Amino acid sequence: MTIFPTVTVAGAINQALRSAMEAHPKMLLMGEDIGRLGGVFRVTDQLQRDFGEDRVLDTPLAESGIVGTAIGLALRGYRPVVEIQFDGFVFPAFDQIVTQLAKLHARSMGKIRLPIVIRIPYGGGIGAVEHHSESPEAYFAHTAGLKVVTPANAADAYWMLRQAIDCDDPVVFLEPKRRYHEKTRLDTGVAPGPLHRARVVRPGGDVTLACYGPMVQTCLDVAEAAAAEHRSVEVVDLRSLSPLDLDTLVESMNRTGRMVIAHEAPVYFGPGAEIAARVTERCFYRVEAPVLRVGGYHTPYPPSRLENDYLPGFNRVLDAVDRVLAY
Amino acid sequence: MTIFPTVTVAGAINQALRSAMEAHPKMLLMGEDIGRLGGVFRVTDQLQRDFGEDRVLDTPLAESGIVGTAIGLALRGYRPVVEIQFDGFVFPAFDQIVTQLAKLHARSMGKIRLPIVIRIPYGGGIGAVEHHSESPEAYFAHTAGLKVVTPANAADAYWMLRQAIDCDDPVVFLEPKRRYHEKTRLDTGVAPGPLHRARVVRPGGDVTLACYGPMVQTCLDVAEAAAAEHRSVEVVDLRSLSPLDLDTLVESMNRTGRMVIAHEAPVYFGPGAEIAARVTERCFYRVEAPVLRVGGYHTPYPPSRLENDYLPGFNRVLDAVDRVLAY
Amino acid sequence: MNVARPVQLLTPEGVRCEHPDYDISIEPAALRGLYRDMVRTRRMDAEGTTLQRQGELGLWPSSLGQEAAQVGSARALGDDDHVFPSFRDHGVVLCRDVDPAALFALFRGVNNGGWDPEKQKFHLYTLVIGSQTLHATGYAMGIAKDGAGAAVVAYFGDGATSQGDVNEAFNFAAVYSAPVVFFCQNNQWAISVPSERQSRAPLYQRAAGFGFPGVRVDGNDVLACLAVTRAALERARSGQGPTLVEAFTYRLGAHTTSDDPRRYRDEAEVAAWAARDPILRLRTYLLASGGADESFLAEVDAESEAFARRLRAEIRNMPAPDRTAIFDYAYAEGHTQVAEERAEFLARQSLSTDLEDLPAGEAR
Amino acid sequence: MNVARPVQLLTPEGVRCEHPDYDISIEPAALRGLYRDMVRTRRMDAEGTTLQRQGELGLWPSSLGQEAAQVGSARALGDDDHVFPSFRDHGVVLCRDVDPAALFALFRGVNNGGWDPEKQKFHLYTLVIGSQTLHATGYAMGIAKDGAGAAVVAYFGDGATSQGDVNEAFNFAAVYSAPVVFFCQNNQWAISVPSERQSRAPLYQRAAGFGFPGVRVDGNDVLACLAVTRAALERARSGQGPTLVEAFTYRLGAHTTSDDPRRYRDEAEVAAWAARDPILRLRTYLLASGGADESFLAEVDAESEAFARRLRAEIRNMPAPDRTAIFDYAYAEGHTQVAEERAEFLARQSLSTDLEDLPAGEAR
Ligand SMILES: Cc1ncc(C[n+]2csc(CCOP(=O)(O)OP(=O)(O)O)c2C)c(N)n1
Ligand SMILES: Cc1ncc(C[n+]2csc(CCOP(=O)(O)OP(=O)(O)O)c2C)c(N)n1
Ligand SMILES: [Mg+2]
Ligand SMILES: [Mg+2]
Repeated sequence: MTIFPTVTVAGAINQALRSAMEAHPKMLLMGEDIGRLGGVFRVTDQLQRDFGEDRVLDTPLAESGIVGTAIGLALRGYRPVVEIQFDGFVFPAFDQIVTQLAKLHARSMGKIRLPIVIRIPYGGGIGAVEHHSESPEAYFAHTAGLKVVTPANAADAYWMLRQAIDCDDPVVFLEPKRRYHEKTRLDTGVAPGPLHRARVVRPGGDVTLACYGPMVQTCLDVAEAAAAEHRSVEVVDLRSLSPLDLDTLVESMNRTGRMVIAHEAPVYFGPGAEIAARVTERCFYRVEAPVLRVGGYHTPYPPSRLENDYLPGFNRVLDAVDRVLAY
Repeated sequence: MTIFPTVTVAGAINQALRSAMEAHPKMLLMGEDIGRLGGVFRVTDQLQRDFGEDRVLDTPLAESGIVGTAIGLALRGYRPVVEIQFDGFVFPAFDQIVTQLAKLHARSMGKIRLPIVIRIPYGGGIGAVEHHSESPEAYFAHTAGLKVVTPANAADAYWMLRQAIDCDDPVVFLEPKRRYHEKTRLDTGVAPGPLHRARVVRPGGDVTLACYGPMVQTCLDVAEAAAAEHRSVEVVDLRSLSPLDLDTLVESMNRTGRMVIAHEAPVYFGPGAEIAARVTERCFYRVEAPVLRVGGYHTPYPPSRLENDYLPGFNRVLDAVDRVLAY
Repeated sequence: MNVARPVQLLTPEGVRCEHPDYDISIEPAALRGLYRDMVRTRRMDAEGTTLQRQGELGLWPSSLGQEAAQVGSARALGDDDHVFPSFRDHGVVLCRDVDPAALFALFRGVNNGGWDPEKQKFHLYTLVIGSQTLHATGYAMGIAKDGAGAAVVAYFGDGATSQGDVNEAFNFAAVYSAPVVFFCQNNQWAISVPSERQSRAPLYQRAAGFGFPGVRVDGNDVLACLAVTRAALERARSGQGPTLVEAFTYRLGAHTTSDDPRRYRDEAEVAAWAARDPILRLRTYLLASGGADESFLAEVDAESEAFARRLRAEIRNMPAPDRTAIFDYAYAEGHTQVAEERAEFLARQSLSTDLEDLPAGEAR
Repeated sequence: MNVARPVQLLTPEGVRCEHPDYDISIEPAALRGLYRDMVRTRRMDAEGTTLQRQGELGLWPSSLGQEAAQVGSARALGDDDHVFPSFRDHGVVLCRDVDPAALFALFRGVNNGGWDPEKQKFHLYTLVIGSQTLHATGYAMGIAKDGAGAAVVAYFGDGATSQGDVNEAFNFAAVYSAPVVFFCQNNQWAISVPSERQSRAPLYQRAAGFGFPGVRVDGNDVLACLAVTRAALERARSGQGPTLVEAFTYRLGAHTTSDDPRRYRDEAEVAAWAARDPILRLRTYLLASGGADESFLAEVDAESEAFARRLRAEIRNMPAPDRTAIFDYAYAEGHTQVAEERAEFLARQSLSTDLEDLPAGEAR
């Protein structure tokens, strides 16, 4: 049996970018400080050195400009992978993303394809200053024309990014920055499955705990703790928010009858609402409790000394598991 | 008994702006073409003539600039009411709205107040070209720090706008443009209730039909038609999306046990999801059917000759009412 | 402020004049071609307004008065050059041989852009003011990477220059020395806002602050527009980077068919500009220089009339769009939830029309 | 390209020189004040870096090398003038008498801005690059409406000039003749991107394209920064509109404590700029001109040291923020769902610490 090497999430993304650059001669990397510096998280380390300034572009400091010119490059046949330096800085590009990137395929009745990936390190928990800890995924998932995915571990980071780059639709690729340094084994030979498929990462029978990105490890910890109290928690890593793999969730819910959804994004009008509404509808005669949501509050992300209170941590998730089981 | 005059929704907004300008000497109007022209919908007709160019500003064509300078003016003690010409053109201002306008009160720990209203004519059904028919409310409702309201008739348009202008929080005020020319009686003497309160606009006992803005009249028509088939539909006009008046919905749901939510915004990660999730949780032992949602599809808004197929019209809403009753 | 005189090669009276930096030598046949293009553009534009009045189109933005700017610049384009239009560039549509019916289909609400942008080398109309300037710049960056000797023209209006995107495009184009020509039709109005309220400096001067040249050209002089754009394109193709061309012209009509310009501007101003008609100017010169005679003019008129007639018939008989188009183009590679919505849509109504009649709004 | 020499009133060698357009007559006491401000700024900045290394702060962006630009411009401000800073303007913080502990609280993660912007006439730091330039412009428009003879200074960096917002601010300011001074500290780096890659033209030239003057000043010359900003503020207050001041300086330190500039720039370049130290320059002049003696310098050093010591103690003992602050400032007039969340928060944990240990990231 081959033992595959372990890599970090950040390292896996770097590897994915490197191998995709080799596979796609028209692929480009664009972003602020991604070249010489290798990105503020070093995710693009050495890529400019190895692929040149013509393919790895340190852009001017203007997110709308980055996404807008990436669209133009894609129209010319290029395949740009754009880095937004932090979650909170994607908003200057929001207009280009929502009114142009997401709509051009439909606007042209299918004649235009925009195979653009927008990589965004997202989420909190790194003790950062304002705008560096946000979870904007609901804005993108609500936007027709975009696909939205997020890996939770290094192997998924590698493969999902490769698949996102291969995809002819624009993909918002959300990277759980507080997990950048966590490691898993990576087999670069075989993809672990399709891009938009959810995955049961821990089977269980009493309650389904749906999550994605940075929350997956937290939820696995919760499941472990709950097991000690003889509660069997099934953890589902959604991996894709748009489209959603409802079938996997429904199958799980039909077994457990109970579901908790955990994410860092604010609960209010947030991702969990869509999942709760759909799962409740699909499993109506099977639900034994309302689908409970745990997530950020409807408040601006707080200063970092308060983020552990704001973020849905171990305790709040476990608490929701207890509550849903109490129905 | 006084008979109050009838006014159109657009006329009521004009009156509200006029009387608020008289009440608040520091109030300003800002936007593209709102002065000489009186706005592309004539909503600000004559206001520049009567209040001068110093208080009614025809701005340069730059939405981020408009909202950004409005923030500065508010910091200086002014009370700007900003017009975005069409729903689809709010996105260039999205960064200023989400990272600045929504957060400055929190950022300053309450020292800054930004009493800014952003008026946006929204929704479809007017046979317009692209970007002129969108319903972006979910983006704003998901954004902590903003309030989001939308009137469905002229009396509410008048009063809710007056209340929004009086409010010290930033308010996104969504105007149902396809209802601009519909009339109701308007009593400018007495406010019909608080800004963020939902209203039962037609009582009923079999099913609750929740809606807002342009869909309220559609839902009233559905209720009327359903009555002919001896189905008693209660129509609730939400009026406010952030905050939500859950109590009114829960009270209704506890009576009917069934709910349909209708809005023009895309269903996917849309407003109905939040309402469905909350109502289901609050009324869990009372729900007799899943909360059903009717709204736009997860596709870019189509060309106008297809918009009647895209928009949730009379038939689709009635259909959902039938379906929810069939559980 | 020091403002340069616009480049002119044909006076408003239709007399050829010289310019130290720009010259053009042009055959009578080519001159006649420009004239034909402009007349056709005007006729098509009039048809758009008429069809809107008759309810065949939802909206029409008139290009009246801007024919020289559009045709002059478009005829400077080489076969490999690419165009990123705004939403009023009907003259460029014609010059790029885009099917005019595809353009009318957009304003009829049949689609949001029916032609193939890559095949026509003419991107879709962009309604979010200024956005396309960044696409044009990116496309030009791609041309440079390809080492292709081609260039891009981005069209936009005076109002668009206030948008952040347009300024970001100027900067990206300068930084990457992208082969793009920014062609700004300063028609002096952005709906109701006159250009002197949109900006304090003459627009062509904006370019210098980003490190590339800007030039103001008489936008009602088709020869000057052709010469200046041609020079800018050559500069771009030879690796010297972007140029901003400000074509100083005038929007003679309403902003769109929904607009009533009497609310905000003087008839006298309009009349003064109507007297500087770009088509009249070329006609005078053509006749005076012997480049064409009255019979040619009549022939062009007849031909344009026939063209408009054919177009009108085609628009009137244009089939309704396929209703599943709503779902079919949302994603290139499909989307589970959209597929479900599509199936539900088909199942629910088996393609019967939704009964509700939505009121049609007038203003937009 | 024709680039103006930066305005200079003190040579790098510390010798007074003349400039035809700007002059300054300044008392020795005021000179000593500028010196004290700069030394204090540098000392405070060093303390920020130290405290970050010790884990007391999450992040610190160093102002090292930019003291003259910050102090010179800030000391030009009148009492009624208002400042909109970026995020590295620690020298301006000190000159505006903002409590330095409030600033450190931000980088400690205790709050996102603890001072009262209106009282201090100093807005909160803004981390979304360039956004504050629009706020500054709007504020200045308000001043003009009030008829108040005051002005606004907006601080931002060379990188910020690429943002759409900054260019929109330039345009709004010009169109409304707003009394705002755009003070750009061109420290030649935006993280790892050198300013010549950020823009093709010298930044001060950007202003002309929007219709207002731009001037480049030696950003390491505190007298020149003072004189040029003072003139720009006077121009603004007297209704002549905005000015762009480009202070040509250098970021001697890392971008922030998370950054490693050795990955992208030459030590030699840094060394060359270190030799042009703004504090050294003024010190040389002060001593040579008899404006101060060694004992004054020692006194300033001691005083700054004491200041840093007090500050350090204060930061170390700074109480943790109130946990309900998360909810208390989301809305001015309350929000039902937030109130519910707050109640649930209080009920659920009765203020016990969440057990989960989140890994602290290094890079940000
Ligand atoms: C981002 C955005 N904001 C507002 C509008 C509404 N709008 C359509 S055209 C127009 C004026 C455009 O003026 P200009 O750029 O001069 O072009 P012109 O109409 O004169 O051709 C406006 C404000 C829009 N389409 N996009
Ligand atoms: C909109 C936005 N994009 C990206 C960033 C990340 N970022 C922080 S500082 C910085 C560079 C700023 O450069 P400059 O404007 O020259 O200011 P300086 O750091 O030199 O003071 C970047 C890219 C940000 N804060 N905001
Ligand atoms: Mg115009
Ligand atoms: Mg800098």
